[in-house]
Amino acid sequence: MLRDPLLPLPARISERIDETADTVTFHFELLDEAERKAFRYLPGQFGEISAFGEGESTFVIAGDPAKPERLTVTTKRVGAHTEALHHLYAGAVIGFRGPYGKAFPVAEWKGKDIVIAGGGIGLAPLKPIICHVLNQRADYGKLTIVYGARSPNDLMYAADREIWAKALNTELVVTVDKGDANWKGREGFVPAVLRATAPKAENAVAITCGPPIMIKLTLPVFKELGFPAERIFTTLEMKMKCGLGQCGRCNIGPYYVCKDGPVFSVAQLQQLPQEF
Amino acid sequence: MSENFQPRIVGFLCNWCSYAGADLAGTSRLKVPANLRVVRVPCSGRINPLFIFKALEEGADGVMVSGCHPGDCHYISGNRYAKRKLAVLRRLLDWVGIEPERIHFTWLSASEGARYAVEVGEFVDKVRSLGRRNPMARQGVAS
Amino acid sequence: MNQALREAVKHLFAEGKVKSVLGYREHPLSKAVVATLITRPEDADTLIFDDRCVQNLARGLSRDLPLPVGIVVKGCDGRAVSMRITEGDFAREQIVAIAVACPGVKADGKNLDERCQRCEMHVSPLADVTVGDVSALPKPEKTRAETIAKIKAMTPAERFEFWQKAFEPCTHCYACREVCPLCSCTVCVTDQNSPRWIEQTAKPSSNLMWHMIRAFHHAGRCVDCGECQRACPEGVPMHLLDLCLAEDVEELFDFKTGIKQGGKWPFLMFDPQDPDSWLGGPHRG
Amino acid sequence: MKISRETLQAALCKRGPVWVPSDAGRWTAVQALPELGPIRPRRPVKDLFTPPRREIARWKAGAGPAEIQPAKPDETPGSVFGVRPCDARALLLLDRTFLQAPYVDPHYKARRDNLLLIGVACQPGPTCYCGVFGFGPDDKDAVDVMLTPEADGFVAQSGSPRGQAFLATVEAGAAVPVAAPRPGPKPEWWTGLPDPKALYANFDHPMWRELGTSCMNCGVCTQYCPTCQCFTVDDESFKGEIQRLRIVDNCQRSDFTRMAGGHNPRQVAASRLRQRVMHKFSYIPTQNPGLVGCTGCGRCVDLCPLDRHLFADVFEIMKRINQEAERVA
Repeated sequence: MLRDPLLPLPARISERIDETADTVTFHFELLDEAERKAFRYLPGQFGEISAFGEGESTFVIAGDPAKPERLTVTTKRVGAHTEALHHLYAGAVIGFRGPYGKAFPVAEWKGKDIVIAGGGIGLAPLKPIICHVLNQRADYGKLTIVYGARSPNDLMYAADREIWAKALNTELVVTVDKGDANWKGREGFVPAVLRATAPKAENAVAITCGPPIMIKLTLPVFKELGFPAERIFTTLEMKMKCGLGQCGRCNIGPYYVCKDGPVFSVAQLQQLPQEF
Repeated sequence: MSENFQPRIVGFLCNWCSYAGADLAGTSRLKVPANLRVVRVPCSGRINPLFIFKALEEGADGVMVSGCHPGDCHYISGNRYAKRKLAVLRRLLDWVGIEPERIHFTWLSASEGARYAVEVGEFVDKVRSLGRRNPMARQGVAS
Repeated sequence: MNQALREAVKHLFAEGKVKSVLGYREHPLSKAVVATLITRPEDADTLIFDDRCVQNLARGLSRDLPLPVGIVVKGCDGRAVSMRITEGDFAREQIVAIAVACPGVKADGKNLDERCQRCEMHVSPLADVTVGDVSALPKPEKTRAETIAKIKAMTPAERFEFWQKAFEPCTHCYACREVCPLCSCTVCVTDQNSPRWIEQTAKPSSNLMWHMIRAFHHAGRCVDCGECQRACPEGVPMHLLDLCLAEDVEELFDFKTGIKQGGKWPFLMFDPQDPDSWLGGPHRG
Repeated sequence: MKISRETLQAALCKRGPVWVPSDAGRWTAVQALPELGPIRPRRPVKDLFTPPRREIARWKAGAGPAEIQPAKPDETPGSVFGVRPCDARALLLLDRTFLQAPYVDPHYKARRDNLLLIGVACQPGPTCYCGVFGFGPDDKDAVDVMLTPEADGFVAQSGSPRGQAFLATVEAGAAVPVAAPRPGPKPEWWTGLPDPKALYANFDHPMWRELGTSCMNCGVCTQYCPTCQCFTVDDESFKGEIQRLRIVDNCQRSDFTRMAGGHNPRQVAASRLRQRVMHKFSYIPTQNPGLVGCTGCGRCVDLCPLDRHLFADVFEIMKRINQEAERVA
């Protein structure tokens, strides 16, 4: 029998990590063994998470694509549904359906340098790329990660960052807008720090994600550094309810972000109406 | 509706007078019917008519609202605004066919524990005497 | 009428009293009367007013329009504009009311609308310019009391039954809200989801909840333009409930919406003499 | 062939529930075929296939994951009597959304597979404009059987193999010559469909803003549109009973695209009106050559509280765009 594509699969939270005051990362596993074993996803794809009884919302899968049994989402508390999610702890059952959307074309990036600029919770969709590159280290050139947050308390993925900092041929630059008494790292906004880091654009791709204002200011820096629009990628956030291209709300012009995105190159975005 | 019918009542009590009055009734070991579930609000003026509609929709048979005596409001005049809102609310309920007697309003000070017990008792009896459940109460998720 | 209206509007533009005017025009293709915003005096020649001008344009007022904005108002529309000024949506000087003598409109193209049959306000109480002959306007054929008498006569159980049936076709499209000139909440209670006061889908409980809240929010604010009911694609008689409450508000607070400029909405004030009897006992029957 | 009302009624009732438009214009299951009004009913037939409130699953709060009960698609065979060509054509558009692999909606599919569409030719009203889209009031292309009312029954033609098979099972009346299809009505000002690419090229035209001032975004046009399919997914609960629902939604609501964080790409009224026009007359035709997101049923014209004629508006836009283009040339 046909399965209703809107029907969520039950999954159990295996670990909850409170990243910041309003951001929580959940690791979870699908309960059904066959489904769990068959599940695969690619960096940049997303899924719909349900806190049962409170509806659904869309999150990018922020885990390691090489370990698809362990799914991860990072959620920020902004509305009724995420509020409900944040009341859940390890052992609780949530709903999941996915993966949806087009992934980052990581296979096409083989042999290239990878430059990642992320801000705040915008690091979540970029994490699978980092995991993927580090898993297949020999396939890619230098990995540069510029990650910024508002304050030291707003930095996410502390454990992951420790691993990335020690990874081979990887440069991790962490910055905060404003440090505190204990902060010994860099201060400054992502675009400025990116400019100072100056990764080379030759044979490299750039990926950015973060708050709209950060993306807006980061794109010119990439341009300055010599990245053509075809080699700068970002992932868009739009309200989505189905993830299937049916509910009709996430379109930009004739394209649905859930089906034709959420990953777009800047060259593609330039062709679209500015309605996002 | 039988004599055993136990109406469900939601009470919105103001923090400064009425809730303290209810507390006094408790500490004085007065008998207060268990039909009342109390929600403490900062002021009777804070009671949005939505609260009362929602209580009725979720199955309350009656709603008791209580605030400080006129002139005693902690926020000077919140209870007087409440009076105007509730006056219209009672009439609205009447127009849509829900007995306005299901809404009981009373001024109650922190020292009136005994009167609190009496008022609650009388209100429960009155709701019981209406002879039917609140027609607005939902029956299930799809109703 | 049309000529006088156009002259009046051109005059307002010439004197610099308005930067834009909200009015009615006949759509050149569909021939239906639609709302229009004109910003150039020469476009005044597209403006019309006749018994097809059923919409209440007060809803279209917004501070994003080139201000001061002129608005063509019938009696009920003018009350709505007046109420919006009272509520502080606009400053008086941002609005220029172009009052037209309105003998009533015909939504079906043949008969006078029910709302117009009981109209006591054929000319807007808010009028900076008046167009048309105000001396020859009809007297009301019906009263509000007559309209709501049938509800009054029912027992509580009958009333409940009546409204359950009346609200049953409601699909929660909220067209009634969108056309109401006084539905001005930034986030409507129907769109709040934390908590969710009104469930999104149509069912007896959510239908009643929506229409009760709608009526309550309009108590003392409804100007009896009846647009909600006209807009309703399912013909739900929700305006009847507004009328019932308008009667109560007049009786309790001696307040008639949008007639007098200035003053306060009765829920934003109180009188220490407000009687306690408001809160006790059945008030009817 | 000719078919009497009684024969048809018996055959349809034998098949299962017969859905017909009620007096209030909603689709209800009945035992006897009603007299239909001259024109399309108020509610489009999509209600039967993609209902405004459709359960996805239900469960009890606190219950284990195994107790999530998916809703069962309704596979009861039956028929829909009184489908008008405009509504039937709209289903072809909905098929494109709900039957396209890999995400097939089993509920929609079950209804499509099991309900026989019995069309009845209509008498177009003053706001109908199906002729614009190349079909008429007795078009049989999207229904299984098309009936043309006669004094004592109907003249039936099959529109699909399924319809042909059904007609083969009923007692055949006299064979009668089939009249030529009637042309659909067109507004007198109509001169041709707007060019989807030209429309899209004028995404930022100031005209949209002007049009926005005379639209209140009430969304009635979308709710009654036979081709609109947008929905939202949400839960409703009462005392521990929870339903996961797919609920009708519409692009005219300001909430439609507003994200939990507050950002809303279609914040202003004009952008939502533009979305509706673009979706129907540009996006759908661009991606599916030959299709348009409108079937000319005219409900949006009839029901608009502001008496707008969306199609006339599109036309006016195109006229102005063309004039401007000429002036430049």
